[in-house]
Amino acid sequence: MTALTQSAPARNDRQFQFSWTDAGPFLALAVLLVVGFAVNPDFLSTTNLGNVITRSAYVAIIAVGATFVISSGGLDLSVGSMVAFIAGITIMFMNMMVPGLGLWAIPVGMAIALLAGLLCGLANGLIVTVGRIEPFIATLGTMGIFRALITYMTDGGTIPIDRSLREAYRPVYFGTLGGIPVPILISAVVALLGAFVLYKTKYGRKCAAVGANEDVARYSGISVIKTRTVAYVIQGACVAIAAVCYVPRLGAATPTTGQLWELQVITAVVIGGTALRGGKGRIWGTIAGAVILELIANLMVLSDFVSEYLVAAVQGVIIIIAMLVQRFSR
Amino acid sequence: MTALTQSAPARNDRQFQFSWTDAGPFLALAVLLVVGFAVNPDFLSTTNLGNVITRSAYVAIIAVGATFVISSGGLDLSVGSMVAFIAGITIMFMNMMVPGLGLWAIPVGMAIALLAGLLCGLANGLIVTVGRIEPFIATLGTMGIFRALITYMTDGGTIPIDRSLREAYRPVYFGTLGGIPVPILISAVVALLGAFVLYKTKYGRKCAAVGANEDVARYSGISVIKTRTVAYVIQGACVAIAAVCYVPRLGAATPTTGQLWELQVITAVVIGGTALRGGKGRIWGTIAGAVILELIANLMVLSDFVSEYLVAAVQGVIIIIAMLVQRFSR
Amino acid sequence: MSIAARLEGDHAVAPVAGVPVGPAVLRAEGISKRYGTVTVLSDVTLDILPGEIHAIIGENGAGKSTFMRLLSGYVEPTEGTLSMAGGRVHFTKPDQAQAAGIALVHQEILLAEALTVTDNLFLGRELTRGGIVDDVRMRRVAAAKLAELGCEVSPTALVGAISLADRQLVQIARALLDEHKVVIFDEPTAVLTGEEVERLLAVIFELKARGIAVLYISHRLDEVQRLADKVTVLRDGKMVGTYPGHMLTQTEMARVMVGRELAALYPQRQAVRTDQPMLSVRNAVVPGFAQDVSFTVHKGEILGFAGMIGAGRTELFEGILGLRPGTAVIELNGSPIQIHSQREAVDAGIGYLTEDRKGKGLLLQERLGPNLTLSALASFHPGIILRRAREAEALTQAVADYDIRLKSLGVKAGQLSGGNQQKLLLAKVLLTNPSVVIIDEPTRGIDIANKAQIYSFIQDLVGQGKACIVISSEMQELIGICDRVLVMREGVISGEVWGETMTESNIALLATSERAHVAQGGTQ
Amino acid sequence: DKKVIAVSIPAADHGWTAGVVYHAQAAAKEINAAFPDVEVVVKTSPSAADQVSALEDLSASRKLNALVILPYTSEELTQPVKAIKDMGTFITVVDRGLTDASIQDLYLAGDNIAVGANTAKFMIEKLGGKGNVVVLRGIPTVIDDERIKGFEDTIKGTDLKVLDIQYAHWNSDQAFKLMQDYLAKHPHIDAVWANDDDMLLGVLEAVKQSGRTDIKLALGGNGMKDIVKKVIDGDAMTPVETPYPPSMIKTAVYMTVANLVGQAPVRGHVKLDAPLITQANAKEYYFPDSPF
Ligand SMILES: Nc1ncnc2c1ncn2[C@@H]1O[C@H](COP(=O)(O)OP(=O)(O)OP(=O)(O)O)[C@@H](O)[C@H]1O
Ligand SMILES: Nc1ncnc2c1ncn2[C@@H]1O[C@H](COP(=O)(O)OP(=O)(O)OP(=O)(O)O)[C@@H](O)[C@H]1O
Ligand SMILES: [Mg+2]
Ligand SMILES: [Mg+2]
Repeated sequence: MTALTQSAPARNDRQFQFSWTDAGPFLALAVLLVVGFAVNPDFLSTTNLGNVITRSAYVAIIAVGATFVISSGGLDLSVGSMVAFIAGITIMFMNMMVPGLGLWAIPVGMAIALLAGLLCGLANGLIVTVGRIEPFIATLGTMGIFRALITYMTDGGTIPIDRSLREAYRPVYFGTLGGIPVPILISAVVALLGAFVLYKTKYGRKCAAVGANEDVARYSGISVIKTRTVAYVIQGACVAIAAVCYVPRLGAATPTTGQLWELQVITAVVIGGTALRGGKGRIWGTIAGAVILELIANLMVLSDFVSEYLVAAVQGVIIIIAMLVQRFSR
Repeated sequence: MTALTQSAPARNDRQFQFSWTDAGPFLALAVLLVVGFAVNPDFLSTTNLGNVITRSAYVAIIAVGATFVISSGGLDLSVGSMVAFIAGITIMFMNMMVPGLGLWAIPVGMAIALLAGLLCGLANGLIVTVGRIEPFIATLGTMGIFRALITYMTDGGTIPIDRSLREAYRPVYFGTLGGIPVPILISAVVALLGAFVLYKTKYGRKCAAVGANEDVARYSGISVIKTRTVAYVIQGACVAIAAVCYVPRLGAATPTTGQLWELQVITAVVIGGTALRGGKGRIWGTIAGAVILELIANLMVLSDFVSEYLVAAVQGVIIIIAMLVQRFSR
Repeated sequence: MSIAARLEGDHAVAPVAGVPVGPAVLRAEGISKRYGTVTVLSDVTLDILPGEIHAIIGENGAGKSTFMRLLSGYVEPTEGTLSMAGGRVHFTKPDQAQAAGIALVHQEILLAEALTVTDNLFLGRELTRGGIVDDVRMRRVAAAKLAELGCEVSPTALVGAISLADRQLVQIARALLDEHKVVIFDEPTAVLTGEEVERLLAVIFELKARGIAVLYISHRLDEVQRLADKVTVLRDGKMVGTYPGHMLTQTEMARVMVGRELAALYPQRQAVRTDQPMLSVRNAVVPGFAQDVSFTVHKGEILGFAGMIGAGRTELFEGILGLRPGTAVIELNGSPIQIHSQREAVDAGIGYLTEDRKGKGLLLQERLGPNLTLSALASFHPGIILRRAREAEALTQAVADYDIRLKSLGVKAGQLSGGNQQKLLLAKVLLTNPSVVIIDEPTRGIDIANKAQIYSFIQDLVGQGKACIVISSEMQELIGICDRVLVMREGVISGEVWGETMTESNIALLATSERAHVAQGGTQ
Repeated sequence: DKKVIAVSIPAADHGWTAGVVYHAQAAAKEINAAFPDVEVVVKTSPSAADQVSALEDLSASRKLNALVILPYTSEELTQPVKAIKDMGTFITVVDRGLTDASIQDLYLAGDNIAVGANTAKFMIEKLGGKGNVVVLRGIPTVIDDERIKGFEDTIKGTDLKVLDIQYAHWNSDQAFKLMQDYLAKHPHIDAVWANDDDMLLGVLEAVKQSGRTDIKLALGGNGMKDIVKKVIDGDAMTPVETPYPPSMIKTAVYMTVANLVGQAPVRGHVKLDAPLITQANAKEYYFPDSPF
């Protein structure tokens, strides 16, 4: 049959295919680095880039989870307040356990954070899938709930982490391993795991199928409810990891922690090339997107051109231009 | 043709059909009123209801525009900062014109507001359609831009309206016509117009078609770009009307004006029964949604059950419950 | 020497007699279409005359639909020109072609599901009165147009809620709403049954009588034979030739299409049916669609389900398989089982091939491999990691086994021709290795050569000791391959035929009349 | 080589912070013009996390001789500021003290507790020690917390009763709505305290609309020019104001420069009082050109 002989080149085609869509975010990243260097040569210093990439780690970690949620056809607006809520819970528990457990309070607290993340994600997932509520509204609701809970926990103020834990916990944000900052390593691991699950496992397939066409997924024996709920649970786990990394950076949780991160996270995912209507996810693009956002903010600080009042405008313009470049470079 | 005789029963079907989905938001509204009365009898006092409905007028007016954008398959996150920006521009122009025009500065300023709204909407629309950028990201970008512009215009402070205009302008918010507060009248007119355009004109059909299935719309000779851009322009006009009503309320524009209104607007639209994925719009449901949101906030203050820290949580829970009730009452 | 054989060598257009002759209303000259490096059509030249029914036939993937889309402005040719009434035309958008008087009824349903039937019919050309859309009048016109086609859906129903057949009729009504010079039908009858087909054919003859040119694509060669004044055959994107319709028999058409002699359409029936019940369903109820349906299919048996459109066959099985609300007492191989979702059905060894390949069968934006293994994820990829290499192998195998015609294995499912999508879907369902296979409209859109192949597949399945249920609106197909046929009418089983009582007239009678007096049963 | 002074402050997200940005930029402009060998760089940040990022960015790209910072929160900024101090930078902290006071070379603070307490004292006095009060608080942060604490501690033991206390996010719009609702809920209110003047604007509008006469006092805080003007004009409902001048940032920048280029080392703690602004002294607190 002729189709068979034709198939070999077809497969090669694919392997060597260079996709502009996939390359888009990395291209935008490269352009930004060049522009940054032109604006301020310090921009490319190891310290500065190290700082920026380390900072982008939170959003990157959360955005890996968001890539699952979005590619399965969902959306999660609650991640920002979930970070605050989980950070609060973690600190509370660590502080509570410190008299009994000493430094062991840190790993135990981390485990609790993870558990809390999984449960928060599960709650979001169930409301969206079993409750069949538009994800935008459902997670807007839980966003309010998490935010209120952290406000309640802190009595409107802050929950600082116990002094005795501070030094021991610090390396999780400030430490390096083989010269690489720990948060970068953690986010790399999360991204690798995410990419593995999304691209190499059955679950990843299901996720994309559910996002692309619910009916087809259902008729293929895939549980839409289970798949999408698991995506939210993964999101919850990612938020917990981000929260655990976040705590040592600022040493406290407050009602304003993580505010508006949800928008950054979604922006990172979309800049990375994942479509908001679901069906395909790009983990590495997402990571690039997170770094891009942080670089833009950094550039605003390093450059002196822009009035302080207009920073948000310039950021908005750059993001729109980045998306345009991506669209039309195809 | 036999079909002519057959068509009659089909039409009757529709006219007497009672749709739970359509009734959902109004039902939720009714339940809320009853609960409210149970919690605090003052809730149903004319003053209180009058205040609440008047307050909901802004969100309602903007949400009418959002119903167009969303049913055409778009989204607009910039409306909140657009209100602030247009309010700022309006006040600036009115203050500038007052020496020359006297009180005529008010209507001229209103016209300028409308023009500004149309232009802002056009900008959003073109970025989304011609630029082919995901609406979420595009309008997140312009949201930052408008917010920065108003911050810049006010130097971070406030732009108050000229004292000489204040009293003349006040009735646009505080006045009544035949006993009904002016903002309620204005929002009713906007809703009527919106319903007319969405349900009774060709453009309304195009809007729904573009939102329901872009390909089908395109193949039917409908310009997706034009239709969706016009939806954003309508949104801009609605924002301008809301801004014009807003200015007399506090007599000033500040960088915090309209903050987070976009979320309220989208929530109102979705609670009203419009699907976020596009294809159908329900103007009257949207209005009910806007009133529901304001009533929930009002109820929180009037009841004494909830700690001030937890207000956001309870609101989130109520919104989720309202959506659940709507889903499962079908 | 048959005409087909005579024309095999030279591509000359056979002289046409007995059909109206005049200046071409639409002329395609030297048309080629390439997607990247893939050539889909090459150098096609065709004259379409007014008042003529011109059939285009060819194997799956021959390029028929592409050619039609090209004539009606949905795609632009890479080379070649179109002209109308002497003047060159160039369509970049479908509405330009429509304005010029060319309407296309798509092979795949192209309607907005969230809108009503009336809205879809009038999309982009709403009737207005004083600038206000005139819903009342539109609904009246819609009802009339639909009634003409024998479609009884309410004009205010949402398209997403009506059956596939009704959607197809809505789509046809849409094309007939305005007066056109050329109306193109791309497999309009694939989802229709007897009565609707007859009505459609009558409508087409009426178009012809009004001097409108009709282009007609179908894999149902009997329709082609009844309708066509001329038959143009495409093979691999190239013109084989144009023949006068009345001079070709169905066998000849098939031979010219395929380019070789065809074996018998229906495979030799092998007696493999046993009396061992494989799947038995008792008291199945699917609210609104089926009441109290019971049946049993045995090991080695091919059981047919016949019925008119709207009889509720699809919904019955979707209900049984947990795809929509419904209740049934199910026994598989003698032991009772519960099915709440398609997953459980697949795990129990029941495969279901949906009739709606575009909406429920395939991920059109996804490549072929992931589509192929989507139902079989659990069994095909043991563990959690995907076996890409195995998947690629399976795809190569499926492409060979099912003769899926494609230009490259890297294409997306949506880029396959309709018939080849159907074959991919069949391969997908069978990859789960089910012991009971339920196939809803197995050969919808499949060309005649591949039909025979699919029939022999089904035969092979039962030969391996499986049981097979075939739901089909083509009575001949059921008669050709089934051991036994159950006929449904308005949600209940109205009768059963086998052996010599399994005739078209008996099935039709059971499917339509209130109280059929059909001698049920027969001898094996 | 120029001496670099970085000024890190919150972004202008309501009136008071806008005032801070205004005064910081004014200070930078004046000093950059007056001292050719000093460069003052002002950076605003919209959140605590962003402020930490900005500190990192500023110190990664250049050597800072001094840092003037108005921290979002004490806890969260303490470690990052310490990291900069460890590089040998002179640290001036404004308003919010760090949790480790030894980091601060110079500390210039307003007194949020006093803002609440002084307002409360005036109310007790004016209402004769009893009455119904409703309170509007801002955004859940330490500043808001301290003001409320100062107020509540002071009225303890009097017959002043807080009927209601809710967040209005330092936003005049939300304050307007909240006040409308308070008015609907409580038939008799003697006094309103909004812990920020932005909110007071909304409160006054709502009271005016209701036409109610039971409200004797509506007080704010922060020293916004519109409110100070009311005090000057002898407004009956708002006869006093508590200052919390955003200009303290300018003072801090000048003091830091003095330390850097002047001969006099400036170190230690400076606490700005929050005395009541009354009609008598209001003119001193009135800056019509400031945005706040
Ligand atoms: N967008 C596209 N990109 C690449 N190849 C395409 C595209 N569209 C169609 N093709 C290929 O063109 C060929 C002809 O497709 P077409 O749909 O015209 O076939 P057809 O004759 O209508 O077949 P069927 O009878 O199965 O409907 C197929 O091999 C198909 O895969
Ligand atoms: N959305 C709907 N609401 C109410 N009744 C419907 C709806 N869709 C179909 N029906 C009715 O349900 C019955 C079965 O529909 P359907 O046409 O799918 O059956 P079928 O036998 O599978 O036919 P086919 O598969 O050939 O289209 C018919 O009586 C039809 O009129
Ligand atoms: Mg085809
Ligand atoms: Mg069917």
